[in-house]
Amino acid sequence: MTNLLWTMFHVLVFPGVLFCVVIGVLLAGLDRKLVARMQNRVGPPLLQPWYDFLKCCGKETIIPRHARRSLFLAAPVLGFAALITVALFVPVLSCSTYSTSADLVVILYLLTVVGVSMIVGAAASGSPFAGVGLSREMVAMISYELPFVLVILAVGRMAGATTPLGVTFSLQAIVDWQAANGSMLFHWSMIPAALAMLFVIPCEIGMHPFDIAEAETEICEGTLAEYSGPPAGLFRLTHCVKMYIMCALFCAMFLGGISTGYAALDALVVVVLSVVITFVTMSVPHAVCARFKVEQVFKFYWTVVAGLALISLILVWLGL
Amino acid sequence: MFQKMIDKSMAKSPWIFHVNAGSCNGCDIELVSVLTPRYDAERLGFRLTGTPRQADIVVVSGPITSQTRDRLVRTLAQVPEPKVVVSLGSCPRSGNVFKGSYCVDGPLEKYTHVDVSVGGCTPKPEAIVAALAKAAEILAEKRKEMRQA
Amino acid sequence: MIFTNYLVCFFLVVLGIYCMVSQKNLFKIAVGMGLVDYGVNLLIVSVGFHDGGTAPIFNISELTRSSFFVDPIPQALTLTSIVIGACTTAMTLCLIIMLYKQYGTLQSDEIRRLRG
Amino acid sequence: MIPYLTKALGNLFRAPATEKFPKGEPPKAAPGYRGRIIYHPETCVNCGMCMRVCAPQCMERTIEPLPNGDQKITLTFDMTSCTFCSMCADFCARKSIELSDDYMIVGTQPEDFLVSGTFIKKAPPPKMTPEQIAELKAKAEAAKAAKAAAEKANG
Amino acid sequence: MYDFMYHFPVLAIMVLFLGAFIASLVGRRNAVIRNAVVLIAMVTSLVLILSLVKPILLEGQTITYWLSNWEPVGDWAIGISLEVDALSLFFALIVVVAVFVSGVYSFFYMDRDDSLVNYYTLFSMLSGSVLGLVLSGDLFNMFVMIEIMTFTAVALTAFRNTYEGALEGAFKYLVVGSLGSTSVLIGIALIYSQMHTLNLAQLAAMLPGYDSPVTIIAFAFLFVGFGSKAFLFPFHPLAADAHAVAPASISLMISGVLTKCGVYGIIRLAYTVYQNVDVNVMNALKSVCNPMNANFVQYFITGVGVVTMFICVTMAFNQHNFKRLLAFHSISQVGYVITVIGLGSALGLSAGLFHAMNHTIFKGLLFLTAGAVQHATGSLDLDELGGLSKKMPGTCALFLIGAASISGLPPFNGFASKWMIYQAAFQKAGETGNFFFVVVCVAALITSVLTLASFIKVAQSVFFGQLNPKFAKTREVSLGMRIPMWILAILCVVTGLFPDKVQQWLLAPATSAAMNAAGYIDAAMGQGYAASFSIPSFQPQSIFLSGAWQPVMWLLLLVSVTLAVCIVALLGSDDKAPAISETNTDTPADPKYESFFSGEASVYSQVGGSDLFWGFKHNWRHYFSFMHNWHSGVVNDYTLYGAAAIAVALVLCVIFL
Repeated sequence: MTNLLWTMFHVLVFPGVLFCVVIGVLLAGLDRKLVARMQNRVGPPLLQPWYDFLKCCGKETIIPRHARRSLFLAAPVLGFAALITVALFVPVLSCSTYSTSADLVVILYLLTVVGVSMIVGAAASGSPFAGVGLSREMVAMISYELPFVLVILAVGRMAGATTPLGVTFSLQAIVDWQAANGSMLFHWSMIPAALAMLFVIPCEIGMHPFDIAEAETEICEGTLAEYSGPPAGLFRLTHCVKMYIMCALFCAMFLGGISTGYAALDALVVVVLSVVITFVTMSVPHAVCARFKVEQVFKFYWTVVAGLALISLILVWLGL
Repeated sequence: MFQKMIDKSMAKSPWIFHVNAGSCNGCDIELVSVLTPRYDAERLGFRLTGTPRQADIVVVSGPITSQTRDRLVRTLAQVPEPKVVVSLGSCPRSGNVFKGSYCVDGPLEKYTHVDVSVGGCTPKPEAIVAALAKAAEILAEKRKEMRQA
Repeated sequence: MIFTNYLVCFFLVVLGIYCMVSQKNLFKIAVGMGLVDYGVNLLIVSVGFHDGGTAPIFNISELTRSSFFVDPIPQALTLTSIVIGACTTAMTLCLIIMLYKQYGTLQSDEIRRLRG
Repeated sequence: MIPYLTKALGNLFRAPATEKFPKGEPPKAAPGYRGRIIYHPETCVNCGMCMRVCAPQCMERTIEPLPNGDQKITLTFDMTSCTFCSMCADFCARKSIELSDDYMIVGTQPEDFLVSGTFIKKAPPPKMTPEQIAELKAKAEAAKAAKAAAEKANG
Repeated sequence: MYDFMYHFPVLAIMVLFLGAFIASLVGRRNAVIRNAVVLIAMVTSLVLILSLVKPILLEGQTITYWLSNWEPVGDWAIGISLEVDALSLFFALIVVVAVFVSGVYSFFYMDRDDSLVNYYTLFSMLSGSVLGLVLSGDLFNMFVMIEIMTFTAVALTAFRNTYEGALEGAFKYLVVGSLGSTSVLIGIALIYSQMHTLNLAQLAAMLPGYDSPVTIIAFAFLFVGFGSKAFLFPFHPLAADAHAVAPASISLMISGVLTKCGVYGIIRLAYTVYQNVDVNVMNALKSVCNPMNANFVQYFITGVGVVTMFICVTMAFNQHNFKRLLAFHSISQVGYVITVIGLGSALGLSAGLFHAMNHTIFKGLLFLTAGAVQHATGSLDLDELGGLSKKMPGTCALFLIGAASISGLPPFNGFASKWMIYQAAFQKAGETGNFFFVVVCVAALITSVLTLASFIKVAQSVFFGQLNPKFAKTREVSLGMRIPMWILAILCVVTGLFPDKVQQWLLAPATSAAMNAAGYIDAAMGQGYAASFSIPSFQPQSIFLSGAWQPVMWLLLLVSVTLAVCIVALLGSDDKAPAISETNTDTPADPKYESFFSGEASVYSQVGGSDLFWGFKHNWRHYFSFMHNWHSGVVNDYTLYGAAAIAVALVLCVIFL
């Protein structure tokens, strides 16, 4: 009985819904504020994403005639649930609740489930704008998948070179390895992989320069064209929480070594680190460059970013 | 308690959907300039959305020409319930200099109840910000009425 | 092992494959398939012959003057393979007839609706 | 790419260039800004030039005859159909229309946009009846005769 | 108990052939009897094989059945034998289940066709021959079964000969298929010339130590022959043409079962008969004689697998026909299986077998949904279909389960086997330190994303979006068609949730049986036979994984998180707020529920088919146009590719082995 309670606690509070939502909302709010400040304007209050979510909850949900009711309403919940499950697996620096029950490949596929839930939601809404949005979301997914996979293999190989198997995908093993001999970022051969991962984060979340799927100016909010009320709010919340998850994943994979005494302080360190990562990877590109065209995103990721990741994979492979 | 938070947050994050019912683009430019650093409507939580489905405030600009009339009516119907209609500039309210022409189909009042309107042939951005702020309050009240009803 | 048999088999198979690849007329392709089949059947039969060989069921002790003969098993295999060759040719011809009825031509260049 | 980057990062440490408007009071408009119309009814003579010259016909005039022949004229300007071209102000001989620099023309009810003014226009003196004309004529001749006599007297 | 089971393998095969014979006799006049006969044949073979599971899979016995009792005389195999060990039973299970499901499906699917007698005769002959191939222990017997299988498959592909392109697809399949079978025959002839026996067990004993170029050439021929049956790289256009035109239940049989026979042939060839894939077997044999170079065989098989996998997925990307797209995907999944089998490690083989089983299940499900769509609407063109999920909700749900499991989304079985595949590929890379296997692992991951992309394209252009007015009056297919689909769907989910149970009961015995050549030989030829030929006895390799994956735990988390989210959502909206407004059909003209068209009245504008994924296709347009021309559709070209494949395989084998 106790571990059921403990599970509920984990799911609902610490690495689960409450923690992720709070940190996610703060990160998103901070991101919008920083972008505004970089454009020399005041920018919304810090809790703006929370107000957006609450306002969406207050609105009425319209289900269009061509939409499939059950799938239309289930898609956001499925996406959010899969995302929180990823949150449970990502170790917060040293301690993690369930990181033994899954590894990087599972996390990769759970993030695909989150993307697919948005795509299924768009398909179920039956609007042509959503159709175009869904095809762009898929192209974005294909484009960031190659570098993301190369980074995972590089990290797996680096952390697992000594294990009998020659490779490890389990995040716990990666974090322990970093605790033993210095976090991954300080090994020079891993720096291209870290850079590639920093590039992957905005495309995975769909932040401004790469948000070809929800380009409100081009295809009227793309995948969310038909969503109003609580489902739309939940999709936006998933968007914010995903920011936190990706930063936490980056910290776990590349900055795992640093760990203070106990969990609470670790969580704080992760939050600070993810603020820095958000600023570097999402706010600056958002303020500085315009939105990419669809095939530019694909070409950019499969040549530049994949090349970076490949360099570090080869370096790690040669045992450096 | 949660409902009160929602009502408060309605006023804090109203999203705008701009319908151009045949306007001469003077008011459209002014509306977009509201989001620039100088006037920065985003401080109050405003955000321009692409679809009426996610809109709270519908800003209509231009005399309702016969071509845009059906599209306007259809778009206004597609906005989810607690919605506020703002008429931008003098054209929607009265048709300005185009009043009485064969292709202008009368003031906006004929199609929906206009909550807030901004006078001025291209009103100043501050006027638009003031109007939007008032519209946000009306939105919160509408949500409260809807909840009580 | 008669070396000429293997040479003939080799040529038969190669010619058959060349015919299947180069000829545009469907009948000629069927002929090519037949050629390949005969080449292989000849190969299997000629595999059985060893000068001084015998069927695998006799062991050394019972060898008598009359027990020297060609290994019967490949011949059994060839029989089945000939039957199979016949069925293949029969089915090819049926398909060609119906294709002609439907497409009105025997050139394999025209019969290419499924592509890409 | 890089110049924007330096500009953006520089902005981070500068104060944002946003007005405090909804918090503070609205900034003043530029001098000579054509804003809301101010109507001085007392100088108006109801000549109708402004209505004739206004493109969007935003004026409305209602005239009520008073018992003593005067007219109570109210002139209302509809701000929502006015284009603020100030033609009416230029053509008004009496300078009774003036465009102020108040640009905050925001309202929810239609009345917020109506600027109106009423004045009473004296009726012209009543038309003279034939007897009054004859009487006046007689008075005029008498005055002329008296003046002729006076000239003769001091001749 | 043992001797009672002894006759089951041959009985299972004979029942199906007998069913074919009786059905053709009796079925001409009366349809019910014909269906009954076929059904009885299928059910009995299913029961027979299932009853064999306990002794063979769980207790690890091996049944060797010498036809007409020709026991080996003086340790020399004379007669034809059926040898059923865990590996062949594993494949037999897949075959029998697929046959049963597709048989039940075709009772309802083929109701609009005529001359069904021929259909059912050919169908049960096909299933009988496939079962025969999987259980047989004699090489020539396998060849005969391959021939019957090819004939019946060709005839069934051309069954609906009025269908546009059916005859053409069947003809191409026959011509190039016969080329493949001939290369198997040549291989058998060459082996017989050296070994003078065709019994698999005896060959397995004598071949590894035998050092002569002829057996190497025979290996090349046999590999290409079985590869052509599994539609590997140069033979894949055949499958695309055959599937696109065959009835759905037959395309299930072809893609689910025929390809598995090709895979079974390759596994038997590489693991048991030649034993040249396993590196430690090679080292063990090194002391005795110079065995084949196992590394090359691994690279060769894995290379063919990767090329097949990648080309077929990209070819599937801009297809217009639903079934043709599924065909290309089924070959790319077979490419996955072959890639992992070529690795030679125990984990690799068990991942391959697991994926083979999963592939039959979810590919069968997808083909049956394609059949249902064709049965209901009559067209399979992705560009004109659309919005069918309103009219056919059951089929749409089934399609989603199938698509989710083929693209490897976590709760389904596709993910479990793909996860093992990545583990095996990268573990092999880690062990040998060779970068080639990293490329293999990356290619596998990218192919999985491309599979996901093309199935989202199919979902959007067939089931979601707006309904084409042309198909306005489509109705859901009959329940009889949906029950087999539901069986497959439930199998999909079950194997996805309990992969460790599947691994323990099905995969471990099958893998150890495949690797345990010595056991295979001793079962057939008597104890000690393998030792006499110094075949290394089998040390079971332990399978340990470099990551962790407990699906049940994951599912528990997902359920609890969904509960949490629902609580939050319910908190938000109370009853008075208009929670969800239903589309009331009484006011059809109410624009509120029209989808947003930037104001326009919503006319029919379906976004689907070829106008999806513009960004990706634009970047790869040169590659796609080259591939489009390369698949020219002319019979001669395909035969040329086949012949070229044989030539390349020969040259490579002779150089490296």
